[in-house]
Amino acid sequence: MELTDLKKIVEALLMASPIPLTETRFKMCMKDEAELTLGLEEIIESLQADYDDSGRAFTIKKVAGGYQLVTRADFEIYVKGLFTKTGKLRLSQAALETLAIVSYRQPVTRNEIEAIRGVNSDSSIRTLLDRKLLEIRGRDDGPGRALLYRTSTEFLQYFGLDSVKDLPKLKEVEDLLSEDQQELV
Amino acid sequence: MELTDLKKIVEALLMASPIPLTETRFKMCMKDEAELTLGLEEIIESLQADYDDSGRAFTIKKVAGGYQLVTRADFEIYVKGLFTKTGKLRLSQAALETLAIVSYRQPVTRNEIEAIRGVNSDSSIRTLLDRKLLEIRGRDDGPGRALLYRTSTEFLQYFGLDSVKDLPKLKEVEDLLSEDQQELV
Amino acid sequence: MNRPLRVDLDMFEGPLDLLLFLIKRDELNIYDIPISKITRDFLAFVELAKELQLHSAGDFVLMAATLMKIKARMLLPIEAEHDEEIEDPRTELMNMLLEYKRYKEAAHALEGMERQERPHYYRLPPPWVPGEEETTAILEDVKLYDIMLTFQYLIKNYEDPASHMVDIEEVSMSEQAGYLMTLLQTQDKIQFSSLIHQFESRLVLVVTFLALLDMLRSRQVRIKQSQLFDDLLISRGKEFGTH
Repeated sequence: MELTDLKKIVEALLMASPIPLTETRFKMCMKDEAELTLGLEEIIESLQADYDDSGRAFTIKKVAGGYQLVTRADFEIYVKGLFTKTGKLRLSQAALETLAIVSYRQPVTRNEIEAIRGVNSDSSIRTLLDRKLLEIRGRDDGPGRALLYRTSTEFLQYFGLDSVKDLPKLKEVEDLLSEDQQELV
Repeated sequence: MELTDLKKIVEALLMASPIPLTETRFKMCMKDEAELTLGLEEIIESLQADYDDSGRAFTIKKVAGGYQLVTRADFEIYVKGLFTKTGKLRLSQAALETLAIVSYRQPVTRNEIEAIRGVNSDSSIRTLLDRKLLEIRGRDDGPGRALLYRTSTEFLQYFGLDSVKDLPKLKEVEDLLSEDQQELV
Repeated sequence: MNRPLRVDLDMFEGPLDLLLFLIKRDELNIYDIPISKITRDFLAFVELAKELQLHSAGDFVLMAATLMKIKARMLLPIEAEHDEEIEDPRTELMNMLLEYKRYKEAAHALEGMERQERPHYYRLPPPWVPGEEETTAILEDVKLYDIMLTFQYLIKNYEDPASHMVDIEEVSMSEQAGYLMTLLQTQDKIQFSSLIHQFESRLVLVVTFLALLDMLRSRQVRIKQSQLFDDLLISRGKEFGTH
């Protein structure tokens, strides 16, 4: 199949898919393997170039292991009017701390989260479950058989990450120490 | 504002809106009335013409008093692949309720499910059996010898659980929920 | 030397956060924390917090106890065997602080990413309507949490058949929200206790309270409470009258 036709199919799929379009899913939609003359990445690149050239109000984002259409940043002031007066709800500091701990240590129990934060974290865990940024993933093997938490696909989308491996590296304790010493000087 | 700019804004709004974009909603997003030199219908018409000319895989549909971006019918054979078979489709509320009851009450008969839900649950049981989320496990000892349902191994694997004993307990749910009132302070 | 603790209490996420603040403010060495000074400052804060009924007051009190324990251990004469290594009583606290600091910085990085993603909105396609032969379903969108909540909701209604026999009163959250809005148009402040006496049934009161919570969430109202179990003081919020 020609690139032009493949691009149209991918465009239709991106339009209709409520979740990021992965290579696997794309292949499943194509059915006839013989028609797949190009990989998804190449098709996406060419489509992206079209959108840039024709000045579309949206673009393609690589997120959560696939591709998804997003509106361009310039239109935020208009688009946010669709949702609430204030647009997207921002996460609280408590929720961000809890997410940080889960994202680097997952799967993790509530106790581990609270041991690090030094404070009860029930309500931030609940907020994050409600917003689908966290999910419950089985139970700990330990004696308490505590519930385990991990981050979700929605987490990756929310922070614009392709995978958790793309999170910035957690600072080593030694780095923090040396920074502190420098601040003292 | 120029038609070109208005078209881009409308395109961004159509992209991001979870429901059809109405004239009212559009005006709310625009804020500055003075910028509204054209009505939504005119802008949509021009945008539609652009999509037709450039051979886009999507088009604008007038529904429920508003406008929505939808994929063109020619691409339905591909788009279907996103949702069918191993594709994704939201579990209906009925199916979710049935699944929840079987999870916590298994093994359970159809009568018990229907007593809790208060409605006929035949079709959601069938859907869940088809999708291999439920299994039939023998018959009840009672007079009717009714079929007993339980969740499948696939169901447990999906959520990373070793056994149904590892499902979150109701007590654990309530612990999370009970934090609510304190948020007030 | 003792600077007054004039800080906004909402700034702190917990006792560790407060300790990090004190360390930074007074340019203390995290590797050699002056435990007497920091305990004193910390306790001064907890005194303040007690009056203000912090949500996590218990965690602060617990930390105060830990600090006092460390302080006591540092005052004890050290009698150790020759080959026994003496651990500084502050080591565990230091490790906790450093570990917390790592994640606090990671949270800060996440916040930056959140800010960067804010202006982008994902495509939200209209729901797919399946044809007849396609009534299949899978779990990709369902979380275990949804299953828990669904069951909890169902079973609550089921195990309380008495609730079906109660006369259904004609009262809705939007009605009660409307009522509160009307009151707030003429009054700057309403005491929640004054509402309690107006409603003849608990159901109406509960619905009003739910409506109030909803309005709080959408910032149409603000609620103040000087102490836990004290009366709630309702006033107009930032978004009052915009919905």
